[in-house]
Amino acid sequence: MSLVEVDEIELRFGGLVAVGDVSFQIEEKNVVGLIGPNGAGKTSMFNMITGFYKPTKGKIIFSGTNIVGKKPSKITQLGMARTFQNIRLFPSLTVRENVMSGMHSKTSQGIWGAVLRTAKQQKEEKEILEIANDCLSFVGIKKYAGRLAKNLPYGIQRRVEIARALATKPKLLLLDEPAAGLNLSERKELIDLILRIKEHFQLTVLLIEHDVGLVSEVADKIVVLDYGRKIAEGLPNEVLANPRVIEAYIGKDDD
Amino acid sequence: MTPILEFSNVDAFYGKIHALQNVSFTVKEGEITALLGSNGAGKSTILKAISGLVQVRSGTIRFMGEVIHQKLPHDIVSQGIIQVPEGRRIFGSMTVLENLELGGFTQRKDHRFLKQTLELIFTLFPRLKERAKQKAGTLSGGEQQMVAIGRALMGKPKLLMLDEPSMGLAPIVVKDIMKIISQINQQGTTVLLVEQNARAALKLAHTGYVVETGEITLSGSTEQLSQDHNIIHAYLA
Amino acid sequence: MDIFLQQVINALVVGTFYGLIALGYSMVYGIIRLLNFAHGDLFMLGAFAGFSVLSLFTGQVGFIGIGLALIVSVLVVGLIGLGVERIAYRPLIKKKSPKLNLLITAVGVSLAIEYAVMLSYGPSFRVYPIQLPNTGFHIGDVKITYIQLGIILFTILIMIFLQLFIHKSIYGKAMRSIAIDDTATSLMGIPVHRFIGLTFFMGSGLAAVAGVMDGIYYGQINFLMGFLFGLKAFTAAVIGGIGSVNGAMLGGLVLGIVETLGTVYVGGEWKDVFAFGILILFLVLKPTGLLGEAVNERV
Amino acid sequence: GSGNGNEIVIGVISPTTGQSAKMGQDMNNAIQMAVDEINGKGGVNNKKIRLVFADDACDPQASTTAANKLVSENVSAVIGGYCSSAVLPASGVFNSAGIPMVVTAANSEKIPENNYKNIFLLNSTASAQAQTATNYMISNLKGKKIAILNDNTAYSVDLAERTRDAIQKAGGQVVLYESVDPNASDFNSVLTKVKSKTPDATYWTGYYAAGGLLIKQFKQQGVSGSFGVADGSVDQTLIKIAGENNAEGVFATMSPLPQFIPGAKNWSKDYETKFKQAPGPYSALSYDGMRLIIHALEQAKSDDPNAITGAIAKTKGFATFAGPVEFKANGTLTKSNFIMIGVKNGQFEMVK
Amino acid sequence: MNTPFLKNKSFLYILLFIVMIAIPLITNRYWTDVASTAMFYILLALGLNIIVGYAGLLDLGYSAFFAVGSYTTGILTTQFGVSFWISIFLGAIFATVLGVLIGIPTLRLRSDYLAIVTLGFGEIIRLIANNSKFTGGASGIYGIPKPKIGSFVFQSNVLLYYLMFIFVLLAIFVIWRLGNSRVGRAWKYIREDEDAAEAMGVNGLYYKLLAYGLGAMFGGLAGSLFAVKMSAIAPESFGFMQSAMILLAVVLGGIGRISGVILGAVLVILLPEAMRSFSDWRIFLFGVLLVLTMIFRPNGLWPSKKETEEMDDPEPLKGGSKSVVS
Ligand SMILES: Nc1ncnc2c1ncn2[C@@H]1O[C@H](COP(=O)(O)OP(=O)(O)OP(=O)(O)O)[C@@H](O)[C@H]1O
Ligand SMILES: Nc1ncnc2c1ncn2[C@@H]1O[C@H](COP(=O)(O)OP(=O)(O)OP(=O)(O)O)[C@@H](O)[C@H]1O
Ligand SMILES: [Mg+2]
Ligand SMILES: [Mg+2]
Repeated sequence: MSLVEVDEIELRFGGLVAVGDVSFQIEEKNVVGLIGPNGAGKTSMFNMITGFYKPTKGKIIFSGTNIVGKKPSKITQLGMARTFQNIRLFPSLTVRENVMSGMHSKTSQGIWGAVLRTAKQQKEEKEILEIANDCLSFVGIKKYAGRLAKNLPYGIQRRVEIARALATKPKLLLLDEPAAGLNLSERKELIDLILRIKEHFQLTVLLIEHDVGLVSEVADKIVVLDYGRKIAEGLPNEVLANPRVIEAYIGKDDD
Repeated sequence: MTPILEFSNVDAFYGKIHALQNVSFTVKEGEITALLGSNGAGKSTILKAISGLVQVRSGTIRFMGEVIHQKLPHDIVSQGIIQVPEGRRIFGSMTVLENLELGGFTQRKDHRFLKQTLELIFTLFPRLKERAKQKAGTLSGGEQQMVAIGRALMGKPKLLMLDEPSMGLAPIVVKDIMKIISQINQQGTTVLLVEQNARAALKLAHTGYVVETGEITLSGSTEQLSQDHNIIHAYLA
Repeated sequence: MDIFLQQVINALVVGTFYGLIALGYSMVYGIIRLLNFAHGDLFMLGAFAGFSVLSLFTGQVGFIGIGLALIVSVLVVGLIGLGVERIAYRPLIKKKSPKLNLLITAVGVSLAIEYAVMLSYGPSFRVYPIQLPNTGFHIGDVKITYIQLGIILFTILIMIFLQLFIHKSIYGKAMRSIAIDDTATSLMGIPVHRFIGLTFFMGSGLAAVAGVMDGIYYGQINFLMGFLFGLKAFTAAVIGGIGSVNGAMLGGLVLGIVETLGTVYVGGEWKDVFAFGILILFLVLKPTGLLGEAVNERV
Repeated sequence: GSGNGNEIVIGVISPTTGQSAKMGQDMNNAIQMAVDEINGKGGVNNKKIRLVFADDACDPQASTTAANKLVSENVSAVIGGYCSSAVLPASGVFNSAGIPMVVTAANSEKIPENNYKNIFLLNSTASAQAQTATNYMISNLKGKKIAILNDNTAYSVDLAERTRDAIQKAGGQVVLYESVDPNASDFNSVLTKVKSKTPDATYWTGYYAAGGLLIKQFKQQGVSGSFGVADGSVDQTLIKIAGENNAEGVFATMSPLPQFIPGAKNWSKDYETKFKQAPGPYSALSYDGMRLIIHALEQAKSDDPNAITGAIAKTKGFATFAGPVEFKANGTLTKSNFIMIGVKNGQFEMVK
Repeated sequence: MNTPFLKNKSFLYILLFIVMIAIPLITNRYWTDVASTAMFYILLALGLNIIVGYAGLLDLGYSAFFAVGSYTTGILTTQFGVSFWISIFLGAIFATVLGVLIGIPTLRLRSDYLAIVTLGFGEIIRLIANNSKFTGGASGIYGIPKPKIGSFVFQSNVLLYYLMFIFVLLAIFVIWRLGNSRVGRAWKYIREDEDAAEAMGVNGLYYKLLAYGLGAMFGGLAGSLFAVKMSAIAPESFGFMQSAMILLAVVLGGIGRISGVILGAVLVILLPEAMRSFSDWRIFLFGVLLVLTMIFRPNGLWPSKKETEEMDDPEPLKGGSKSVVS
C-alpha cells in the first residue's frame, strides 16, 4: 500500500495555477525525487502536503486519511516532517533546543506536568533530551549542540533542520533542496546521510532537488513537474532520458 | 593585467569567531575570479568585507588603487562594486520591476543606461518580462535569483560579485546563468564568483582561490587548479 | 439632516488632523517598522514651536506670521525628529535590536519630549496668540468656515505631493525597500540611514504642520496634547492601511466620522471606545486596512 | 508625633507632575506663603513649621505612595489634595495612620462618605455647588431647558449628576446630559447636538482647558442660551482660550476667590509679588487651609495629630476669605461657601 | 536548558530572599509601601513576561487584565460582601477568560498589529470602567475591605506586603517551572519562527492562547491584590502608561529571564521614587534613562546567558574540516 496518495491536486494563486491536476503515489520506504524547473510548483506541492497551503482542489491521502484542510501541526503529529527551502530554524535558540522541538508532537506534558514535575514529565524530559542528542549525533553535528542556530554556517544549519525533522520520528520525511549550496564532498555525505536515514529509521522520503545526479543516486522513483503539471514519472534513468524532461529541465549538454 | 581589487592580509571577526585569518588575494581587471571552498569557509564573509557589510579588523582592501574598507556600503556600491548576495535578498513585497529599478539607484540620472539595461535583462531572462508586475516574493527560487542578478546589472557594476548564483536553480538555468555571467564578463565587467559548483566555476573562471576555514589554501589559474589532485579529489570527483 | 451634514463637516476637520499625523506615523512605520510613540509628541512640539514664533509678533498676526510659524515649526521639529532618530533609534537600528527594544525607546523618547516641554513651557495650557475670524459660507444650513476649508485644502495638497513622492519617485521606492531589507538596500548603493533620517524629517515636519494648524484652529495647547492624539492618528493609519498615503487620509476621515457619529448618537464618553473598537475590528477583519496592500508571505 | 523638638512637620500632598501640575503648584505656593508668614512671626507654639511636599500626580497609585511617604516622615497634619480620585486612597492611608488631613480642593461626595473622622474638606462638596448652580440657572436666568456637560472625571461627573438631579427637583428640564473627552480639542460634534436642543443654559462641570474650547466653539456655532462653568474652570486661562469676546457673559459657580473678598485684595497682590504670577483657583483655599491647621495647632497647644484632629473638628467661626467655617461630623463644611461670578470685560467679577 | 534554579547563584538568591523578608521590619512605612508596590509590579511583570518574553507576543494593553482583577475584587467585596479569597480566585478566572476571548480573534495577527490591538483593547477596558455604573464610573470603587482569614485581618501595610510576597514566590515557582518545560519551549519556538514551530507539530494558536491566558491570570491576581492594598481603585490606574510601565519592567531587567524581570520591576518602581527630589525633572530623566538603557544594555541589565561551545563531544565535522585540501 502506498503511504501517500496525491489525487488530482490543484493550487491557484488568483489567476496563476501553481499546481494543476497532479496525481502520484509514494510507496512506503521509498525515496521519491520531485524535480522540475524553477517555479514548476515543487515547493508548493510540499506546502500542500504539509498543510501550509490548502489546495484549491483534490485530495491528499496520508496513511489512509485525507489530510487536506488539516493544520501543519496536526499533520506533523500524524507522522510527517519537513525541511524548508529557505532554512527556517529557531535562530536565537541553541541547536539542541532546535532539535528538541522535533519531539514536541511525540510528547504530551502540559502545564500541570510542568509545574508539578510529575514522574511522567521527568521521564519525558529525559527522553526528549536523549532523542535530540541521538539525532544530533546521527547527522554528525553533536559538537554544535550548544551554539545558537543563527551563528552557524549554512551547511550545518541544513543538517540541524534534518536532525530536527528526524526528531519528530516521522514516517515521511520531506526534504526541500537539501543539497543547495553544498560542495562535492558535502554532497557525497548528504547522499550517504539520506541513505542511512532511510535504512536506520525505515522511513519514506520525498526529495526536491535540482542536483539531478544526486536524485538519481538516491531515488527509487522520480516525479517531474513543469508549469504545475506532471510531465513525467518513473525510474530515474528513464525519466532523465525523457526528451520532454531534457528540454524543459536539464538542457542539452553543449560542452 | 592590473588587479582591480586587492585584498591584503585581512582579518575579520563575528564576535569571537575568527572568520577570516590573514586572507590575501587579488582580482584582475576583466577576469572572472572564482572563490571555492566548503561550507562556512568564509567565502561570503570575504564578499561582505568587500561590500562593507563586515568590519575588517586588520589588513586593507583596495579597489582600483583606492582603500575602500573603511567606507560605507552605499559608497562602495557607488564605486561600482556590486554584490548579488547569498540567499538573493530580493524585496519580496515589491514588484519585479521595482526591484530592478532599485538596482539602478546609483545610475538614476542616466535614463538611457537604465532603459538599455532593462531591455538587456528582459532578453537574458524572458521569464522576468512576463512577471514584471508580480510581487517578487511570490516568485520561485530560480526566478528570484534572476531578479537578483538583473538588479545587480542595473547598477552598472565594474566588479560584479556573485555569491553562489547557481544555488537552487534547475540545471538548465544554471547553464544559462553561467553563460550569462560569461557574457557579462566579455562585455567588460570583472566578476568575482563564489561557487560550490566547482566544476562549473572552474570552467568559467580565469583564476581561482580555495578558502578553507578562514584562510586561502590554494590559488592559481583555473587550468592549474583543475589539474591539482587535491582539488579533483575534494571538489570535482 | 442639516445637523447630520454639519456633523460631517465637523468630522472632516477632525479627520484631517488625524490624517496629517497618521501620514507621518505611516511613513516612519513604513520604513523601519517602528510604532513611533513619540510621533504624537512631535505634533505637540510643532504646536509649541508655532506658539513661540507667533508670540514674537505684537498686535495682529497676518498670513505672513502664520506662514513663518509654519516654516519655522517644520524646520525645528523636523530637525528634532532627525535628532531623535540619530540619537535614540539609529544605534538600535544598526544593531538590529528586537522591535520591542525600539518600542521601549520610543516610549522613553515620548516621555522625554513631553517633560522637556513641560520644563520649558510649564505645565499649564498655553493660549495661541492669534484669533482667526469666524467667517465662512453656508451651504443650506450647513456652515463651513474659511479656516476649515483652508485646512482641508492644504492637507489635500500635501497628500498629493507625498503620494507622488513615495510611489513614483525612486526615493520613495528606496524608502519602501529599506523596510523590507535594509542590508540588501544598502547593496543597491542606497544610503540607508540618510533615507531613514529623511523620512523622520518629513514625518516630523508633517506633524509640525498639524501642530501649528491645531494651535491656530483650536487656540489652546499643552505638553500632553500629543499622546492620545498620536494614538488616534495611529489608529487612523491602520484603518487606512499602514504605509499608504491615501490610506492615512482616508483612515483619518473614517475615524473622524466614526467618532463624531458615536458622540452624537451614543455619547461622548464612548468616543474613544469607538475609535479603538473600530481599530480592533479592522485589524481582525481586514488587517491591511482599507487601502493597504496584502502581502502574501511564502513559506 | 512630629519632627525634632523645635519644628512642626506638615505634609503637603498635591499634583506637581502630570496634567494638573499647575494646580498643584498654585496650591503649594499659597501653603508656603502661609507658613512663611507664621514662621516669620516666630512660628506656632514656639516652633517653626517645616513643610514636606509629596507629589500625587493626580494618580491613585502615586498618591498612596506619597501618602505613606508623608506618614513615615512623621507629619503632624496634611494639607492639599486636588484630584478626588487621588485623595480617596490617600485619605485611607492618613485615616489608618491617624493623621488629620485638610483637603483644600478635591470635593467629591465620596470622600466624606467614607466617614473618616480625620479628613476635613475645606471646599464645599458637589451637592452644595450643584444647588448654587441650579438656583442661579432656574431663578436668575429663568432657564427651563438646561444642558449639562461633564468631562468624565470623578469630580466632574459627580457634580454633573447632582446638578441634573437638583434641576429636575427644582422643576427644570435637563435637555441634554453628556460627557466629553477632556483631552480632545474638537467639541463641535457635541455642541452641534447641544444646539439642536436650543437650551436656555449650558452648564460645564469640567476643567478650564476643555472649558475654554467649549465656550469658543459654543459661540462659533451660535448655540442658544448662556454658558456656565463650575469651579474647576474658573481660571483666567479659560477666558484666554475662549477669547475675550466669546467668554463675555459666561457665569460660574465658585468657591470664594480672594479678589472678590475685600479683605483678600491685598493678599492677592502679595501673592503676585512673591510668586510673579496670579493666584490659581485653589490658592486662596489652600492658604486658608494652612491657616486653619495653624489655628488648630494653636488651639491644641500641641502638634500631636490626634489633638490637631480634635481641634479642627471643634473649629468654630474660623475666619477665612470665604467667611467663617465649621465642620459637620463627616468633615464637610456646615455652610456652603459657593458664590456666583461672571465674566465681564475679560475678567471674572462678582455677579449682581 | 535545565539549569537548576538554586544552583549557581544560590547564595545570592538566599540573601535576596532574606532582604525581602526583612524590608518591612527594618524600614519605615514609606519604604514598605514602595516595596509592596514593587511586589505587585513583580507579579505583573512576571505575568507579562509569559506573554512577551516567552511567547514573543507584544502586549501593550496588559493593564486590562490587571483592571479585571481589581474590579472583580472591588465590586464583589464591597457590593456583594464576598470574601477576598473568593474574589481573587474569580478575578484570576475572569482575567483568564477575557485573555482567551480577546486572544482567539487577534492572536493570528502579525506581531506589531497585535501590539496595537492590545493597546486599543486596554483602552477600551479602561473606558468601560470609567463610563459604567457598576464599576463606580470615574471615581471608581472605594472602601475595599482588607483580606482576612477567620478573625485575622491583613490590616497593616506590613501584612499585605507579606501576602503579596507569598503570591510572588508562588508565581516565580510556577513560571520558572513552566519556562523550563515542553510548554515553555513551545512558546520559545513560536516566538522564534511560528511556521517552523507549526511544522514541528506545535499548535501555534493553542500555545499562544495558553500564554495569553496564563499571563492574564497573573495580571488578574495582581489586580486583586492591588485593590485591597489601595482600598480605593479608579480607572486612572489602568491606562496605557500603566501597561507601558509593566512592559518596561519586563524589558529593562532582561526579557525572558525571571531574575531579570524581577530586577526590572524593582527598578521601575525605585527609580521614580529615587528621583523624587528632582520633582519636575523626574519623568524627563526617566525617559532619557530608558533610551540610554536600550542603547547601551539592549538585552536588559541582567540578560539571560548566551550560547555555549559544547565540548563534551568533540566529534569532528567531516564536511567543514581542513583536512580535505592539504
Ligand atoms: N504565496 C504565493 N503567492 C503567489 N504565488 C505563489 C505563491 N507561492 C508560490 N507561488 C507561485 O507558484 C509557482 C510555483 O512556485 P514553487 O515555489 O512551488 O516553485 P518550485 O517548483 O519550488 O521552484 P524552485 O525550484 O525555484 O524553488 C511560482 O510561479 C510562484 O510564483
Ligand atoms: N552573523 C554571523 N555571526 C556569527 N558567525 C557567523 C556569522 N556569519 C557567518 N559566521 C561564521 O563565519 C564563518 C564563515 O562564514 P561564511 O558565511 O563566510 O562561510 P561561506 O564560506 O560563505 O559558507 P557557505 O558555503 O555555507 O555559504 C562560519 O563559521 C560561520 O559560522
Ligand atoms: Mg522550491
Ligand atoms: Mg556563503
